[in-house]
Amino acid sequence: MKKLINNPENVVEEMLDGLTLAYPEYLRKLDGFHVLVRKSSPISGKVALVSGGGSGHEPAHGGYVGKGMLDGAVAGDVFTSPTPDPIYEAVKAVDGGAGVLLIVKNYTGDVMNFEMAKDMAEMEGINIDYVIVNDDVAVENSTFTAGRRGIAGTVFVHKIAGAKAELGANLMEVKETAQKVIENVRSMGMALTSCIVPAAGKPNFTLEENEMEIGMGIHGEPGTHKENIQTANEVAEQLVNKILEDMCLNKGVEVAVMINGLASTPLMELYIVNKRVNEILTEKGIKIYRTFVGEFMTSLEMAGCSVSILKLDDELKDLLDESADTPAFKV
Amino acid sequence: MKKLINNPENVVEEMLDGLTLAYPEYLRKLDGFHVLVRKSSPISGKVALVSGGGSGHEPAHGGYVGKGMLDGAVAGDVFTSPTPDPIYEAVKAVDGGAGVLLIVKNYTGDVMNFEMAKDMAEMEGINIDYVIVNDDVAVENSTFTAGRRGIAGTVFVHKIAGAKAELGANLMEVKETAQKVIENVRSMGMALTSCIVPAAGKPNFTLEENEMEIGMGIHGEPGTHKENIQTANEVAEQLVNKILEDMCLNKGVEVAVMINGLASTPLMELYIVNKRVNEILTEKGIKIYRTFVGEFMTSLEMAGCSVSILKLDDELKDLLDESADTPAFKV
Amino acid sequence: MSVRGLRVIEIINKIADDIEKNKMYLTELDAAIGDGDHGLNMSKGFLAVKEKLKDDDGNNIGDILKKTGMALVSNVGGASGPLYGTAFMKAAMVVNGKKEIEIEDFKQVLEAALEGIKIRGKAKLNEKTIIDALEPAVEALKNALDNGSNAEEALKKAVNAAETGVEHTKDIIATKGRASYLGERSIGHQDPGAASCLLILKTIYNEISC
Amino acid sequence: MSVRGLRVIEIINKIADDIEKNKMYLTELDAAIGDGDHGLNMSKGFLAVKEKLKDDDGNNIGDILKKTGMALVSNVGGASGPLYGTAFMKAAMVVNGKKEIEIEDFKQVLEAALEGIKIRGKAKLNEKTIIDALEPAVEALKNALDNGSNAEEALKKAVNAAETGVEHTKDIIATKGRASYLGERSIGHQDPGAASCLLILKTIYNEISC
Ligand SMILES: Nc1ncnc2c1ncn2[C@@H]1O[C@H](COP(=O)(O)OP(=O)(O)O)[C@@H](O)[C@H]1O
Ligand SMILES: Nc1ncnc2c1ncn2[C@@H]1O[C@H](COP(=O)(O)OP(=O)(O)O)[C@@H](O)[C@H]1O
Ligand SMILES: [Mg+2]
Ligand SMILES: [Mg+2]
Ligand SMILES: [Mg+2]
Ligand SMILES: [Mg+2]
Repeated sequence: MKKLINNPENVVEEMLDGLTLAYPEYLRKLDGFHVLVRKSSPISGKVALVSGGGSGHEPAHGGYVGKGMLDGAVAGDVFTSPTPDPIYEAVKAVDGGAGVLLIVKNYTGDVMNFEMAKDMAEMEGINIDYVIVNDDVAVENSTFTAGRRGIAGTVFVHKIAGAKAELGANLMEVKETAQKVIENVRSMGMALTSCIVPAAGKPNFTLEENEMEIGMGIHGEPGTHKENIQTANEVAEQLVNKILEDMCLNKGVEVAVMINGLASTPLMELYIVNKRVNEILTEKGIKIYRTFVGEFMTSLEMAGCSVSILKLDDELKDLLDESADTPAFKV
Repeated sequence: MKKLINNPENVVEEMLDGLTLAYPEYLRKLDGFHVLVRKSSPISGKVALVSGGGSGHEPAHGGYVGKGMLDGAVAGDVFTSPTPDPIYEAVKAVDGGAGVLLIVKNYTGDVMNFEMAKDMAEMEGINIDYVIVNDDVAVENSTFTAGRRGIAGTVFVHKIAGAKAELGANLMEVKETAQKVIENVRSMGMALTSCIVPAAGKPNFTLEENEMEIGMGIHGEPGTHKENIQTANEVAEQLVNKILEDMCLNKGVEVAVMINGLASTPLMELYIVNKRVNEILTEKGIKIYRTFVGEFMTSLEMAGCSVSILKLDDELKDLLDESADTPAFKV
Repeated sequence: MSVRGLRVIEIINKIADDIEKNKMYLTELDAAIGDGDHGLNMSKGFLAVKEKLKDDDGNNIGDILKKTGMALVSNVGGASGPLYGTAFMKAAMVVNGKKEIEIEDFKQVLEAALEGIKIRGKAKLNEKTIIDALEPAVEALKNALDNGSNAEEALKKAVNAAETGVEHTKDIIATKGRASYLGERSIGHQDPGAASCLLILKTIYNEISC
Repeated sequence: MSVRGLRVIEIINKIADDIEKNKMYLTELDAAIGDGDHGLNMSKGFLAVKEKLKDDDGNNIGDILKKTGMALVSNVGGASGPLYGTAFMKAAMVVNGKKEIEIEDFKQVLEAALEGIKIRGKAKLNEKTIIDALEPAVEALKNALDNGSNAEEALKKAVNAAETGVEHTKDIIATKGRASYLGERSIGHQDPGAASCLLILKTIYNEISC
């Protein structure tokens, strides 16, 4: 395990400190909790957005705290949902009277811990609601299972619901917008290498030099299957096709595209993947309104990428274009 | 070699296409050349900035083309300086009559090729000048050698000289500002792993599981020496101390800090490094005016980081705060 | 049997020790079909539990279980934190105010715990979760008591049933929790949560029977 | 000797082939103290040279060398592109308009090439560069010719001197180019540019002497 860390037990604390020290104009950390909130929180009269989850996905979620996106981000241990207490503290710190929307990625742990925090906040009389992001098409959707995971598409939820809240919408409206994004965003990922949770010290799955993992999660969970490694074009095709199987995109429809690096894959490769993704969609008559290439929702030092496609309407386009000013995402 | 590419020979071409397709509102590619220019180039009356170098450092330099930074970026093959021809083409495409400043990283190849391009442009009557960035303190400065390399500190030159040009300064003024940044910026890097040039197919140097390389370049060049791996704090101390040995920073002086990831090192670890860098500088009474943590000047898929420190005065502070709007750098 | 509050604390401490001993084992089970942290999560949680119970006077077993549950909820995170946390907090309600409990109380404790996990996890039998160890154990315990077994015998049967349940998790597809993302690929692997549940039941049996 | 234009093209093509054969070797030398691309760079450049000379009628040797130099400058990038490119372009000037050249012309060609590299690279002897092969070769060639050697003998001596020069690069610290960043660590390694220069001289000797 070759990492630039000091002690596996302190990575989350030190990372949050380092992030806060880098961007004090955006963020502050709640004393005693792994929670980052906007420097100016609470913002009176604005619906506040809180997200979070396990750490190891940086810049998610602390990097998205700022104008036009999140009000608070709760960091669990690496790849482990935070407990209800810090979520509850985050909610109290950012609530400016207009209520709080929790944006939760669909993992059993996250859902249960955020639900418990929501119950606690409700008992305090805070107007609070939540949405669950489940954009990962690698996992078959079924009412009999835990359902799909939330992955990089979550960043679109932060961006667009964040813009809606910034414009003064009420909690119900912000939730509806978030829900609309969730219904219209799909993602699919692949990995070239595994990653090592600092406290564990060894990788959760391993890949041979000629193997790649398809549909793996962003928590070191193994994916749906292994395959021989392919070219960037073949990978792009496989990811996009899996998304399009699940999503009805007619000719002329407009979409936003996110090519997300899992950490070790350089931008050069993400740009190459984007070229093919762009071609495939364009060939199908799908219009690409906006593209984001970078590292938005990573998985420690994993190599690989995910593709997210968000189907847009006029409202979503406008909200996507609204300014956002956070450490890791600016529009 | 596990990479998301199609063909080692086409990586630069495909990457530039993918980048242009992602950000058509910022960029266009010159037909037949590995050159990206601002969509609106040439901008009449504005001094134009052109930078470039070998590829493999993404988002440098194409990602910095846009308002408030570069007008043109020339991409050589991976880790190889571009030839004079595309540089010359870039210059012609962006010159809006107010002249062109070349921002060159101090590598023998880059310097010679940019110089030849400058000669070509001068013969065409273009008002052109250049600056050479040499921020890497790993390499001892000496009139007897090729001198120091240019690494991540170059991004500060793009940002600040770009702002100066955007504000309407003339070529001499822009050059002077660029020169001021160069004189006041120092960087130092380290690597945890090597990287593989796609066309070569194997790494240039190797590191054992317990080794790190200090002072390596961003082209897979081996560094000044190997050491046993250390904690993030020790690495931060070593890098900062090496910089401070070379730079006179009195109590109360203000600086900008860049914690640059070489590609595989996740943001989590960069934030942890920043925490210690911030502490060291603060302990010495040095004021941190602004911090940038991210991947600004990478080295293919290398793991590791560099620290850059830029000593600021009022002019540099103002120019640093000016808005920049490029695919990879926004202020 | 009749177990007093301070003894309950002792048993919980013993559970914590056994979890600690099996930390890597549980983590490896989770690595195969989850994210490889179940042992770490449980160990962290029970360490906090120990700390929280350190100065408890043992006068209210409901309080002991509530503290245990709250320590788990507040320190574990992930799926197992709220699940085991809820289990202990629900169990706490049925023995609130009691200074000592009998096997009948324990039966109700276990029933309440199961109920809590099912509600919190929105899960049922055969989904490859904790429930696949706990529900058979509860059933076996009830049956044994109904059929006149003594506490030790009944607990033994509960442990055996849990053991069979854990084995059974190897044969089924996970439809809840992280392992469900694997679909068919989850077959052949034991569920880590079921395994930790069996571990807890075993410790309780060992403590009671010796 | 007297070498005509079409033969010059043949020799340059042969140089290209030898560079191609030694691509990995040169690259490995560069990997040790540079960025591991010298062979790739040279191969790419000479492939372009071959293409550019394909339809040349051989009537002007100056033109042949100019095309060679320009193809190198325009296709190699890195340090070696402008250096070798300038060398050929400078050499072109001294034989401009010539249909065939003698060993005396070749001496001037080599002198001009050396001059070009020194100016372009702002470098001199003992900096662990191409110059450490080329300058001794030029000196040896001049001496041999002054002392009455014939073309073949003189070329042989030039190659030998270049060979010694390349060996000597192992003992010195690089102070120009990428290898200079290594300081002391560059000692013990051959300079890749000097090695490619020797390769070119060897090919010329082999072509002339057989
Ligand atoms: N919905 C659920 N209901 C009951 N138990 C569940 C549920 N989801 C997960 N579990 C249990 O939790 C265990 C995983 O716990 P743990 O690894 O600590 O959490 P996480 O999955 O968040 O990493 C699984 O092995 C399973 O037994
Ligand atoms: N300033 C210089 N003058 C002369 N030769 C040089 C100079 N700098 C570098 N070289 C030569 O160039 C060679 C490296 O070429 P190459 O690897 O193709 O370029 P790069 O260093 O840009 O990757 C060195 O081995 C050295 O012989
Ligand atoms: Mg977990
Ligand atoms: Mg090179
Ligand atoms: Mg787990
Ligand atoms: Mg080289």
